[in-house]
Amino acid sequence: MPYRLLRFGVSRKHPEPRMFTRYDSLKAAYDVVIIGAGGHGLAAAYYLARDHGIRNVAVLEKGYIGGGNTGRNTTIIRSNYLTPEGVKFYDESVRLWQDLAADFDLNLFYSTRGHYTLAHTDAAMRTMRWRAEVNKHYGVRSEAVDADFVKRGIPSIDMTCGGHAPILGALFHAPGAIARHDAVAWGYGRGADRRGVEIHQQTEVTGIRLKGGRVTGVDTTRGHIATSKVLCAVAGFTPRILDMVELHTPIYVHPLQAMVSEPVKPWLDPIIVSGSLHVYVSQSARGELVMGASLDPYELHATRPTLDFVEGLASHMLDMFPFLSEVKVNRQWAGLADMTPDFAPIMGITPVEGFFLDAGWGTWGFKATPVCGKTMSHTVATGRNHPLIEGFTFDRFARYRLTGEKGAASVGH
Amino acid sequence: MPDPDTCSDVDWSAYVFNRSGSPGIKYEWWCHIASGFWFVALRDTARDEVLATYPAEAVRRGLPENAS
Amino acid sequence: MRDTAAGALSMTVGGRRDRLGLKGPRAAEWLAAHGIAVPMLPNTWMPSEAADGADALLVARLGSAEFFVEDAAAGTKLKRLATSGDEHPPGVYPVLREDWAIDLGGTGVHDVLAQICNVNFAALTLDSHPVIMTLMIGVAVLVIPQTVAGAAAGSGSNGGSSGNFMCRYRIWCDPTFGPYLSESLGAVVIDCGGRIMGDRG
Amino acid sequence: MMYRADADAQEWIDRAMPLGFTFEGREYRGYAGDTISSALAAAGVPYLARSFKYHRPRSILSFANHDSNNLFQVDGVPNVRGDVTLLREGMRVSALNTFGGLARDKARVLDHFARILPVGFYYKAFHSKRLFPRWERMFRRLTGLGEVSLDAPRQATPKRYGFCDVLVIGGGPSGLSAALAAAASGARVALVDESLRLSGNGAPSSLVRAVQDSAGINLYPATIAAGYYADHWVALAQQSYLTKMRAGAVVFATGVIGQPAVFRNNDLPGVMLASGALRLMARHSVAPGRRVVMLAGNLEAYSASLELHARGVTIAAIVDLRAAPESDAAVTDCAALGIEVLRAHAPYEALSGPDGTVAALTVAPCDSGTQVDASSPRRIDCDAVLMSVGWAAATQLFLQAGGSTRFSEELQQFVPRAAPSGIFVAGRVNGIYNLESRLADGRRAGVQAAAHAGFAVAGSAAAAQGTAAAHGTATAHGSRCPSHRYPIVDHPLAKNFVDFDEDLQVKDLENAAQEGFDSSELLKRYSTVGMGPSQGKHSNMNALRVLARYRGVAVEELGLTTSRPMYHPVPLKLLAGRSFYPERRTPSDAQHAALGALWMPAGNWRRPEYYAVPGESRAQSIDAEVRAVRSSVGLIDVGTLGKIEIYGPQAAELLDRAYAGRYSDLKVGMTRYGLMLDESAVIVDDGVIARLAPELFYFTTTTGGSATVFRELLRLNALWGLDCALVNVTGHRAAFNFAGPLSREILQRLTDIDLRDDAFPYLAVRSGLIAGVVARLLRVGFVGEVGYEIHVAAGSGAEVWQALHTAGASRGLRPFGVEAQRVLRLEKGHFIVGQDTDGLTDPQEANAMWAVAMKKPFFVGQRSLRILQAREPRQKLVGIELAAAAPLPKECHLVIERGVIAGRVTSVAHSRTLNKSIGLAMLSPDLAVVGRDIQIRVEDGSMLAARVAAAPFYDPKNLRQKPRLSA
Repeated sequence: MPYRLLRFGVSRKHPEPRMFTRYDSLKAAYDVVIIGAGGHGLAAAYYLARDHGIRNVAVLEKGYIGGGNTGRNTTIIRSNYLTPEGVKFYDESVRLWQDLAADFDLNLFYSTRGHYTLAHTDAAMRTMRWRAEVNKHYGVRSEAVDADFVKRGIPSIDMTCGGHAPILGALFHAPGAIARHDAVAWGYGRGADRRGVEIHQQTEVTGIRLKGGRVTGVDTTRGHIATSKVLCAVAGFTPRILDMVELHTPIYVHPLQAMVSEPVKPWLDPIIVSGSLHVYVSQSARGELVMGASLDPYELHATRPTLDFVEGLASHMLDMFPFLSEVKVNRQWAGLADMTPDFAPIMGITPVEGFFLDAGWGTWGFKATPVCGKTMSHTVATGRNHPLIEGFTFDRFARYRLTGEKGAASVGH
Repeated sequence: MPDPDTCSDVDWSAYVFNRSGSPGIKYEWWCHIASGFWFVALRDTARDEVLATYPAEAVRRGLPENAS
Repeated sequence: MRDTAAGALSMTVGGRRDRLGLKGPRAAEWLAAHGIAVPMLPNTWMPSEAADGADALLVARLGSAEFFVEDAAAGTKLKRLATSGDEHPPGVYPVLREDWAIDLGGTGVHDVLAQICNVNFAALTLDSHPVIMTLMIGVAVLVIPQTVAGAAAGSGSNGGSSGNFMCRYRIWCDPTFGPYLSESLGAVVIDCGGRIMGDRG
Repeated sequence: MMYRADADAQEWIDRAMPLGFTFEGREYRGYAGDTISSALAAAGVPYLARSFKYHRPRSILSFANHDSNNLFQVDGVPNVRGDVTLLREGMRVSALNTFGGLARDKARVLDHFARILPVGFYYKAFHSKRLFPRWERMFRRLTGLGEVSLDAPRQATPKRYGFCDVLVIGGGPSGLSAALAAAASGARVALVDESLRLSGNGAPSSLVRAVQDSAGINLYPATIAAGYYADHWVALAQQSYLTKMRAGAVVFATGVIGQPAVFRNNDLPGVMLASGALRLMARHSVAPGRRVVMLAGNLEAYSASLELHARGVTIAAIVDLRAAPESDAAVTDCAALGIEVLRAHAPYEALSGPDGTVAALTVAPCDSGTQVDASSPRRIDCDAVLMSVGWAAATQLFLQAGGSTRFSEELQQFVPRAAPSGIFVAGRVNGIYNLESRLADGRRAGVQAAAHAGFAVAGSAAAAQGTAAAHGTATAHGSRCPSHRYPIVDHPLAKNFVDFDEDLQVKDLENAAQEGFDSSELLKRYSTVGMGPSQGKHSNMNALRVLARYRGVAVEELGLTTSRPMYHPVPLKLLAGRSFYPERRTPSDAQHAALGALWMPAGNWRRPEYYAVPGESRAQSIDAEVRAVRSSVGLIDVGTLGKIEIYGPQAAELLDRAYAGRYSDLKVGMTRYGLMLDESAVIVDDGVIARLAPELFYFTTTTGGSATVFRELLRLNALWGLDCALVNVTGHRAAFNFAGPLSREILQRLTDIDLRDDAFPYLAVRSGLIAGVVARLLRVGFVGEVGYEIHVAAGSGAEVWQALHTAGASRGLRPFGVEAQRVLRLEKGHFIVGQDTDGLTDPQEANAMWAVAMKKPFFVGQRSLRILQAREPRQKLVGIELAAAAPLPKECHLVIERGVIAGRVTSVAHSRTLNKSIGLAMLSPDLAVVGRDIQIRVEDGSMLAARVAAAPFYDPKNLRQKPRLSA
């Protein structure tokens, strides 16, 4: 046992300070208002305070810290994307992830487990090769591997997937990792809080005031705030905020569901994804199998679970791992995903001066948490898009310059 | 759909890509897969409740904008 | 089919009967002109007596202007129609119907259907002669429930627990899905204690 | 110490049928009708499990399918719930997550480290980059419960759809009377109950019988309502199958869940819920102990004492947290029996004996807030402590259904506030405890539910006046308050457990709140309270009480965390069912198999990749197939292509708008390539469009695109309202491509159609008979030779394939598969949509502008394409060549120019015909110049030299389709 735990034994009172300060009221004005106290919003606040010296910041959250997609995703972290823009961006994120626990002095259970994206058709195999080659070009450790490699890496898997979808090979991405999702929000939140950032939970934004195309303030359920800079980091709710500033984007919202099994002794080390079977699965430190699939098929702004989802996912899980027949599903849930036509995010400055967007996070937002904080804090502080987000700008659709990430992100994770 | 011959490039790209992503009561195209029958449904995308359905002809007779 | 439908649960792959698909604004007219009466309502069917008094044609109306006609097992009417050689006038379009057909009937047929389809067949009202287009284990199908000749005509629900007569279902699907549907459905039928009968046309 | 009591008429066990089984390797005996836990308890096994975190000995708590400390490994199956799993002869049962067995579990030392393992301790240490991996390995050894055996077989269980008018969940008094009332209204009722037998749970046996005899009620005993889904769809998990029940209305008579008192060592084996003890006694005749202490917070404690006393159990004392009990017969009866009742007393600490089970309880005076005066606690020796201090309403499914609740201070439980349409609540979950009232509330809910489902009858008056109860003005008739407001006792040495799944003590929750996790959601996420296998069924309520006290707010202010399926965990096998995989086969599938086809998936089709010939390697076979097409004739099944007919006066108009090319001017009897774009000008599909008559077109789509293209065309037609109609004949027609220099000559012998060039030129379409079968012939050049696409009715597909194959056999015909076709079309420079193009490729980039009629007034994608034409394309699709000797790059290897990604190889193959390697590549425009040298990087990082070349590579002038070359 590490010594640092001994203090809990010796001290009569619980020696831990409060992580997040409770503020009774909002200030009249802030330099920056961040909408959304999820991982992205808190990370941006953290780096604004730490790297840019901007501490007069309010993070407004209509629910509770990390209660949105940060706490609902399946915690997979990877950088094996398809486009150069994507690969560079997520690779920087993975780099930041590695030092986050030390930064925060908080254990995030960041666990590098290796990530297999299974290919069941030669078309899929081509895409895996494409991704592997682009990844390697930017120094990301990915390889297109054959069936034998898969069999060695995941000895328990049924290589024929129940005879329905034989595994031809995979994209193996060694840096693929999982982390304790809530802790990431808490770590960024605590770090921001300690640097003077105010986190206001149960505070909903009801309007954004503009004057001459610039942001002048924010209305909330707890009163008005004056500010000239607003960062919108509310994946799943982005369109509602965009309506407040009359901006239009291609973002459409679909639920994304997931489910978790009862804990069983760890038997699955790597993270497994199958595009054809619409499954991704990893085993958490608690021994639960954390399972996800593709988006719900149509627009919906509610997190209701569906039976079809668990049926389909269970069936495909057993195709890969027939011996799990008796393992029980404990709980299913859903989050709301901001989808974009090219499966890439929409980030940075917008036509509304002072309104910054961190959106379009579809099914791939968690892994990008640190790099979004970095790049968006830079963008907010300087008013210029960070070089790493040039491929994700708001105006790319008007310019017919989409970023073709679809091949890597669909059932991505 | 804006008139392709008269509208600006910006208006057209907005038509092609942008959509109203907020929850609300919207017209949507739905297809009954087994019969291939297309119809338009008025659905509350906040509560996933279909409030009314119309045959495709109704669209040509004109439904509000976002029937796309 | 009678013996199979009236008694024990069984499935028969329905073989190749003559079929005719027609679409177009004047399809109904054309059928009438050739002595084939058509149902008034979409998604309903009716038996249409052939002139020679042979087994009735099955005439289903799939839409306002779409029809599906199947001859009886030994029927000749459609063959003669096909070879009669008269051209289809404008507004009448023949539709190739190479459907795969399956007959399902007997006690417990609804237990089988409940495992492959989300339609509550037990609650159908047969005297309205419904035609159902739905999905069965992932395949688009056309389904027509028929009371077995001789059995009490269906009034209200066609049984379930209180049913006092047998009901048989004729199921059509895209022929390229046929082998899959037959095999999968057959497995369920056997699980439910039924038999698979040979092709009896 | 528990033991088997004397036989009782009502017991569920069959003493005539003993069953042998082993636990932790030792042999035991139980009876048929026992569950694993009841048999072990009856056998006097002191404890059944080790707890999750501290590995403390644990035994039965609730005996109601939420005892996370009654999970076992049974015959290789993990996490089997022993309290509800029937015993079978020969079962091999062992405890979970022990190190060296249940008795001498090495991990039990963790119990002594509890002080330095506070809530969330794992966030506070172990994260040095260097050491984490080692810590993590340790964690992964310690966590998890049962073990999956990797060789267990797949179990395919059936799933079925169910239908009913009224679904009643819960087989207690209110559920039974609801079912009966609904059935009486004429509704078809389904009644679901968890327990192994429909015992009525205190209902009059006459009522149970009435329900069992009712024709209108289908019983689902031993069934778990696992989750509520939209539109009254409820997943019912049975032993061996899942029923997906669609109901017209749902009645939740889900009852209440006994809640533990929280005091030091309240987790000792022998400390259990009174409700659980009663179940054990009534069903399995297992007594909780010989001398028990009853903790009372409500009236049920007294009636429970009487029941147990009647079965020979000595009640050492009733320790009532309250100053005074109700004035009720049960109370006076207990007094009459001389049972000592200590009022305003609270349990302070349970003490364990040598075998680790409870041996005594110390109690102390307390006030109404359960603050104890521990100055001189009194010790009461006992071998069991039973808790009847309160209940938590089983509102999980009701909340899933969209119901809302409020916390009733009067009842100290959550009760329904508002119910969505078609959802009704009855009985104790409504806060109604008196039996008569529960029966009445059930009738009320049953009538209302039936009425909602369309079975209104006289008595809807009763329904109306009943509604009040459903909305929570209910009171606990006959019982002042069924639940104590704070059955939680502090102790300086803690070990007073709130959550038995996760080993959480009172201080853990207080400390989590102190760290800022002071909302119910954050508390749950940080402390993991309620996240174990029992999903908080006995911990959430007390955790809220602790948090409310800490924050000095009312429980109502905190609210419950979101409720999600599953109510009880459900095995993957039940959810998966048989799992069906629709597969399509072309009409000549059997012929391919007979010819040795090796299959590859194409969407849900299976297609021959190539035909294996004994003595040939894969490559040799594919080469031979290519050679046959180039030198004599080849035959390929292209029946998987989408096939669509469109007819009507405006058929041409629809095609002109939907496709990029022009078809209004296509002559009858001719075909034209069709390129389909989406509105952003991205290529989405292609095919060949034939005009059979002025108002009749027949055309093909890609194999993958057939369904979506047809659907989109239907939509566009509906949207535009043109006078034409579409028919998808993809599966109703077989199609083959018969191609090669000898194709015409051989085919002519099979058909009455004049195949001579002047009669049937390139790109023409004709109808006639082939081998006596009505056929459509399209003269195509996809593989670069004279070729005929032959389309016939599916029913004739097999015989036509056979006829063609036979006709060509003597002339060197080979059937060829997808691989050979890829090479052939590549030699011809044809791209494949989706392989050579990607999700963003427009016609300029694909060099396909020749297939686009920009002058048309409108087509899908035209306007966007105009915008794109105004700017330099990002990339260009071009041909590339490599020296024959050079190793072959793979598809999707990158083209690198000065260290920068400048494109990718989209198709590549070695062409024996041309004796070189050829391919297509998507290149940045500056490289896309014929003759330009490029570098291709392969896996190992080495570079291959290639050169941009003009495509087509084979027969660039298309002479083979010209008359003068034809045979």
